[in-house]
Amino acid sequence: MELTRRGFLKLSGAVGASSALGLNFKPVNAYAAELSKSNRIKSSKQYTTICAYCSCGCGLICSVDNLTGKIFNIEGDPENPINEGALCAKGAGFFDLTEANKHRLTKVRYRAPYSDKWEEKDWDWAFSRIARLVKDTRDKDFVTTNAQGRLVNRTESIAHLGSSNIDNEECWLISQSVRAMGLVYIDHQARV
Amino acid sequence: MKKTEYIKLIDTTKCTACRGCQVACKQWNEMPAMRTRNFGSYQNPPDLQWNTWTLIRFQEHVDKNGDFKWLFRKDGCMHCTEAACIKVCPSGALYHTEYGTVGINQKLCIGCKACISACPFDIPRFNQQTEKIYKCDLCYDRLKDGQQPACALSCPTGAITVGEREAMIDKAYGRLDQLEGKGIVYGDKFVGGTHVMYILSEDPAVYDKLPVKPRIPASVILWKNLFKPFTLIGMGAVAGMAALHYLIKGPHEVHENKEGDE
Amino acid sequence: MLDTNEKIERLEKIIGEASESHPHSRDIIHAFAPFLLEKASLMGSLDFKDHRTMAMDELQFKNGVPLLRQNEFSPVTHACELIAMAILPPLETGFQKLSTDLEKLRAAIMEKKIGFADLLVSSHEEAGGLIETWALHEDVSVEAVRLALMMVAKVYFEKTARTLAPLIKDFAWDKGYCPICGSAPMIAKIRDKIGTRHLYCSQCAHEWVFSRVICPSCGRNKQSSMTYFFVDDKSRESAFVCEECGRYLITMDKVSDLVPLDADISALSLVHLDVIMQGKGYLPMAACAWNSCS
Amino acid sequence: MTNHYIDLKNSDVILIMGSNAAEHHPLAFKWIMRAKDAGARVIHVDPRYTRTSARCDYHVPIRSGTDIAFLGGMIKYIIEGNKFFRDYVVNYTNASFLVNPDFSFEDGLFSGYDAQKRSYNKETWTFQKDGNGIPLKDPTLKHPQCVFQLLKQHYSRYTLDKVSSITGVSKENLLKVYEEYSATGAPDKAGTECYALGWTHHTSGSQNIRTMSIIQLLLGNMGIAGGGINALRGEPNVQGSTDHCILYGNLPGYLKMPTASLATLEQYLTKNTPTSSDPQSANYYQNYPNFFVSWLKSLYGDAATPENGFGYSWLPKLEDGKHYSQLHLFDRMYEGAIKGLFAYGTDPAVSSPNTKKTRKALEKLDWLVCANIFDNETASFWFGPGVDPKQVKTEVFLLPAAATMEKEGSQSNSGRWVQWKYKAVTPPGDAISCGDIQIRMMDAIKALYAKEGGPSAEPILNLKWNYKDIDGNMDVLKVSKQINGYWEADVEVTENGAKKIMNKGGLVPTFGMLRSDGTTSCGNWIMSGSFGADGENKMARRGKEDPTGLGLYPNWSFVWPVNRRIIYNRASCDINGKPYNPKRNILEWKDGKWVGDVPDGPWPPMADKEKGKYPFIMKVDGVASLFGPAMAEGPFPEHYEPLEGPLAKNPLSSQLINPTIELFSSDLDQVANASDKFPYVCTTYSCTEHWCSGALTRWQAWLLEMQPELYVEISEELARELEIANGSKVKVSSARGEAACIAMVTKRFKPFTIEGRTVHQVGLPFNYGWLYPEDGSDSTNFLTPTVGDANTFCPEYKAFMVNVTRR
Amino acid sequence: MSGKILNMVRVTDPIERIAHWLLAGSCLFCLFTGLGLMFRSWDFIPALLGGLYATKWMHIFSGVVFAFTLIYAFMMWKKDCAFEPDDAKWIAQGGGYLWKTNNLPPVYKYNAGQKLFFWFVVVFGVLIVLSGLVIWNPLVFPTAVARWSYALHALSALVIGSFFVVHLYLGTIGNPGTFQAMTTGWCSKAWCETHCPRWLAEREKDPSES
Repeated sequence: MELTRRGFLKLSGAVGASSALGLNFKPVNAYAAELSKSNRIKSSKQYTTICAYCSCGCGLICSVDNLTGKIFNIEGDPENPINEGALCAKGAGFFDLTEANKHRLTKVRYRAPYSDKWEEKDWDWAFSRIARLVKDTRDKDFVTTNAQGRLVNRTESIAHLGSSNIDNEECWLISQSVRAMGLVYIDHQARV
Repeated sequence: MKKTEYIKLIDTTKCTACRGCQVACKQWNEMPAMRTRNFGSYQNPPDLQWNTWTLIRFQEHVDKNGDFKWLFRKDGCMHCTEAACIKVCPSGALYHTEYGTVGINQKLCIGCKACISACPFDIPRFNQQTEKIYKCDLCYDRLKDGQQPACALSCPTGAITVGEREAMIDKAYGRLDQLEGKGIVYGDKFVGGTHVMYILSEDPAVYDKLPVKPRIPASVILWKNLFKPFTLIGMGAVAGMAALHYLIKGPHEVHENKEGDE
Repeated sequence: MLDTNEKIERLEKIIGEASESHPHSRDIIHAFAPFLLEKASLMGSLDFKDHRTMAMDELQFKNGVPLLRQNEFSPVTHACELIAMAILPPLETGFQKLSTDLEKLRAAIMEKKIGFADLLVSSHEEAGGLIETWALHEDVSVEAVRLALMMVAKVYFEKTARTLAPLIKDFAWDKGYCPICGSAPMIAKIRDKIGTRHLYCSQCAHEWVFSRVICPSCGRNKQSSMTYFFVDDKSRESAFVCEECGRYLITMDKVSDLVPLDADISALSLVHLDVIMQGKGYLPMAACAWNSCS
Repeated sequence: MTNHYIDLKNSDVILIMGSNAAEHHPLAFKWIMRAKDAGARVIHVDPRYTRTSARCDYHVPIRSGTDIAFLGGMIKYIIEGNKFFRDYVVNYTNASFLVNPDFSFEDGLFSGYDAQKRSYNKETWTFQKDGNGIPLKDPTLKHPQCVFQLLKQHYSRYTLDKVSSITGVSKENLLKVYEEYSATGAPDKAGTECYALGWTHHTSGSQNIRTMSIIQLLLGNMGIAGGGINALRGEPNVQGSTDHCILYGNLPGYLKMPTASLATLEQYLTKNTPTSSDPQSANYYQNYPNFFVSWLKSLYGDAATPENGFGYSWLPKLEDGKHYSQLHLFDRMYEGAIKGLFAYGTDPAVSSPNTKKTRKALEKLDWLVCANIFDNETASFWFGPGVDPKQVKTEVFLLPAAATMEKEGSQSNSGRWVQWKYKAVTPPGDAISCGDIQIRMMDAIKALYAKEGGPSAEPILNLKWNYKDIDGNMDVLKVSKQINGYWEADVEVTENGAKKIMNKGGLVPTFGMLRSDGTTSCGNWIMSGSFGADGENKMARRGKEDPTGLGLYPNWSFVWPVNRRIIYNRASCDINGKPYNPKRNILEWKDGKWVGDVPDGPWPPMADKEKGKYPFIMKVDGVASLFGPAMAEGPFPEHYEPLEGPLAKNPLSSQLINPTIELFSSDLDQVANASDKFPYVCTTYSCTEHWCSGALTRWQAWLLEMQPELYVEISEELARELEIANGSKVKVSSARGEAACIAMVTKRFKPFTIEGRTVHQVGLPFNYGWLYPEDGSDSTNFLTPTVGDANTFCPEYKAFMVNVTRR
Repeated sequence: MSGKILNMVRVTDPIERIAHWLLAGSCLFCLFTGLGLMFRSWDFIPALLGGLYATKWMHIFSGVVFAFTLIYAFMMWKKDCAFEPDDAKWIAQGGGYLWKTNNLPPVYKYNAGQKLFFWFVVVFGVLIVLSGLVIWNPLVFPTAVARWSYALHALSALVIGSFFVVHLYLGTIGNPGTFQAMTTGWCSKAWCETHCPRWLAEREKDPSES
């Protein structure tokens, strides 16, 4: 891309040194200094993503404040040929799906048998407990051969309702792992 | 200092009532949502409220040759040039902005509610707690920052567009040709021309809560153009006559008991 | 379309509003204002054709070769003189400090002692040398010559770009440098309803659409290494920065079509962002008179 | 979709039937409006006048569940009016094939029906073949036994009067739609159909779509720009989740799930690899073994060796003829046979049919693992209305998941565009992505089995599961590349003449190179090619070039298969490769190669007798099926009444309901067909402001404010009859349950005249649940029956019988 | 309390005076704040009273006071202000204020002008109170009613305002010796002869009456 460096006339020296052209940079420097001092200069990053409502696949651009790490604006991705930057009512309200919506789940919740309230747990406890339940249930009801004596290796007492609201990679991981566990009752809302 | 006048054109023939504008308006102005009930229509909230400045009105209509039409109209302040609300507002809370729209300065509003009955379109709404009037101000703060109003920005079908006055009027009449004359432009023929204009697919009389010939109510004209000046003139004149009477006729003296005089 | 004096009128309005809303840059704006108004009128009055650059080679253009680079470029000399004569007086009013030098320069050009045209052609280094000799020869300051030269080049290329723009109207261009003169962008605007990014060329003021998630300077597209700095409640004052190549581009975000806009005036009124960005160690994508003058 | 969203702008006539595009696919509707602005006609056929109808040219009301009758009438109109595209039909469909003489159809049943098993024995549904297995054809389409004549004869019974009497559509409206849509039979005209759940939510849902396919084939609309059949699907990644197959009956890439009778890999492969002796039929599925073995290699990695049949024996085998869909799942759960349930990003307690049965079934679970971004009625079923937590033994885990903008990955829209998403922010609090959840859970399970062993532990231990990055989180690129496929060994490949060595660990550039000897592994063959050999992630491409100008955008993201934007696009050209419609030229055979969209295979057009191939390369005979024996209920779609309909007798035959649907018989599966206790036809749908079960949108105050609670839309005539005032409280009840809601009296529903008598239709949205808003309404699916489509078990939400009473 | 101190006559008792001043005071204050509300240019009024919002509420409160006192005053003075046939003659001659007349009909307690003033204030008072109530919360009433009550309110203010000026003039400098009727309550006998001869005559005949 060297082609573009050849600006016709390169003036050396940084902005602000106003001596040569006689430009008065004093108020500009003052304003710049004041802006940075009262840290009114924010910085953000922009990421492209895809809407999670209907299957049109409209492109979105999320602006994330570097300081707080939170999304502060979501708009249509102007280059996405499907929506060309426009969004529908739900898409425009996509911001309400981020953590700005106080109803978002943030803690692992657990309900003990016959209990009438949620308890908060941590991930490790949850995964070890779930693994235990899966193993016990699978081992107890595992069907190695069917009535005609054929090898079937089925786990009929565990079912998986996956989701068409998660990414392809996640769907594939679910599909592979439930097949490995021998599940046959596998479905999700694509059918519903 | 007069800047370019803007007009918001609402093309109801393109509107699919997705109500993105209702959400965008509340999002930008940070207006809370209320717990509404379903009262037998898609239209919700049921009417403009102090926290709902724009509202899609749903209307089921059978036209003259029996075809069913489902009409959607985005209701909200029409930003009249001759604004009845500005005329009656005692505190100057309602005023004409440099873009020709009707701005509202909440601080000045004393909650006298005179504008509510004066408005030919019945737009301003009152909030009991804050005792203030609320209505669409065509995103005056966004216009000052050179941005489009939030509803125009959010409209996916391009039914809501904002632009410079003459250009938008031409665009509106241009759109009529596209509709082979089946559309009607509403908004430039009364109250000095409104800064919110419609392209309607049916006759204005059909749309509910849309006046066919809106104008400043006669009561307001009588009140503000006649009685208001005459209060001063009247009292002034009478005071003047009294003074004259005093100077010419002098006080009406009491006559010392001349019997039979009276 | 607006005719020339309507355009000048609109430019005056923009200048007025800009100096009102950006008081800190008022002096800088007023320094360039007379020149910019003269440029606007020149756009209407100037009429010169450089037949060699009329034709456009589609294949080269598709491979990213800008119009003026496709074949040998030689400026129309009499046009340069004409431009110089027209823009030096407003520059004198704008830049008091250099007005004497500029007057001498104008005299020198009248007597054909200085030929701007050949300078536009010379490469980078030669240009530097030529300017020194002229400056010495006419004993004027180097900055004055440079400023005059830049402004002449600016007017010349803007007019060329206007005449050539129809040629490339319906061809896709996805490069970060100008499709007409190949220079880097001076300022960018992101529109509000459909958030496309429009880049303005620093040399010929041509405007073209470019992706928001690719760096115009180095072409990389790693979204996590591109940052937008902005003043907290002023979305129109922001700057796009590519951490990989260390370049920044002043950007006006969420600009609607409601308010007419002039790229030069906007760049001048946002020069405080140049100060901030260069303070953070980034380099501008394009060197302009006001952001890298010494 | 065969085409994609942007392609809608290229159509001349768009039939929106079985969809409410303006409300549920606004951006698709934008493209439909672009077509309308360019002069296209847009027709909306729907039981109810909706916001879509408001913007279409006209609306045709139709009774729910009678789409096949409506379309059957159009087939009759097209054939008898000679409006079909003869050249296309003869060359590109099996219209000319001669059918087995024993095949027959009378009084609603095809030959080979077994009433006990409620299924067909399909031997008679075959073609007559010559000596070396090539189907006999009569290109003149005159032979009485050719598919075309059988089709004509089959739909001759769908007269205007009969169709009008079944569907409730007036004869003028029928003729108006038939006339306008069949005009797209002309070569230079393109007609397309947009459907959604309105068509799939029926007992004969698949056949609805089959009927439209027949129409599109007769009119030559398949494979052309602005044509095809476009499913506007509801979920963001529904296409991706079905491609990667979280489905009981398929493996990633729509490979068939092994059944008990196929004990060995060879038996499985011979059964599932179609063979065709017609040299001109590409019969692409002959490469089935390459795809299946490569998938096994991706599942078990090095443990899958030729010796152990690549781990085929470890795979679970379905019981032959038995099904495991969501309907069967909850049926078994209700019987107490299912102890544990995973429910990721879904809310069956609202969206599954027959909610009372579903929620009772949930109470029988030992444990339930949910992963969601918001709490919903499924995770909190144990304190739902009428449930005493103290009686419910289920152990419930509600895991906080990351939303779409909090994780990197790819998502496929229903136009098969697989677009890459970047991670904008980290998820809030402890939330992690579903992928991380699955990885860390499977690690824990693998660890337990490694420690304690257990029945058939090999598949779990041998599962290839190395998809973590250095700090233990899911590395999405590793997963994506494994889906694309690797070379498992150094392999020599001849590529257009040149020999090349593909070294181990490299990325497979396209599924054409997959092999069945275990030297390649590929998680999903249709996604192979999503990465270039140089590792370039084609899903993340953002190229804006559109050389054809028809909105194909070949360099934007990746489209499976092999970036082909319009499926069966070879059918857009005549047999010599010249496009039928030069104005919309997506593909052309020019000097020895295809130019335009990625063609359906490199072979020359069909006219070239030795190297040329028929256009429909995935079909075993290479041509599209007017006669489709693969369907469970018959090669030609036949109108059957819904499971629970208003009529006691099917006007077209004595076969009232779809003979091959599976009937569920638990105590909560009552059905009340043509009963006067439930006299009104009812349908369910969503609304713009909410999305599916509302589990995401009910938590958003501004959306909830616009659609706060459940309502039933009833016609003014019915309201007058039942003295129900607009906005008043009413109760809608069916044989299975009831839903309290608000009456919305409207002109948008009109009573139908069915078989001479007035039948009213009502409709409710299904976006509400008891959890939030607290004083809101509950699930509509208390009303819907547990019955599904014969082929896909997609539940019949759209046609059942209810009663409406004041509350 | 004898009625004959130094040739003076008690014309008003304290209740009357209190009622009068309450009525007049509230009416005046209403007028004052009303004008402050009506004319934005008169911003000294809200400035004086602590803002327009405060002015509004003051206007409302004084309005309420005015309403009640008006009723009381009406009950009190309606008998004396009932029109008599002679009043027409009195009016015809302009009550002797405009030109010299000599056959004015003898006035009982209040002359026709005062009666007119009374009835105008009562009628327009009622109107202004009613329209004031509507204006206070217009949302309760149909739009037409709300709109016209503003106009009616302004009209009544105009009328009451004008009559007030006349009353002020005639009650003070226009008729010397009158003002104390409403301050001390005593007027000179001569005053009574001029202004209310018949009432005076009647009083002298029957001093028991207070």
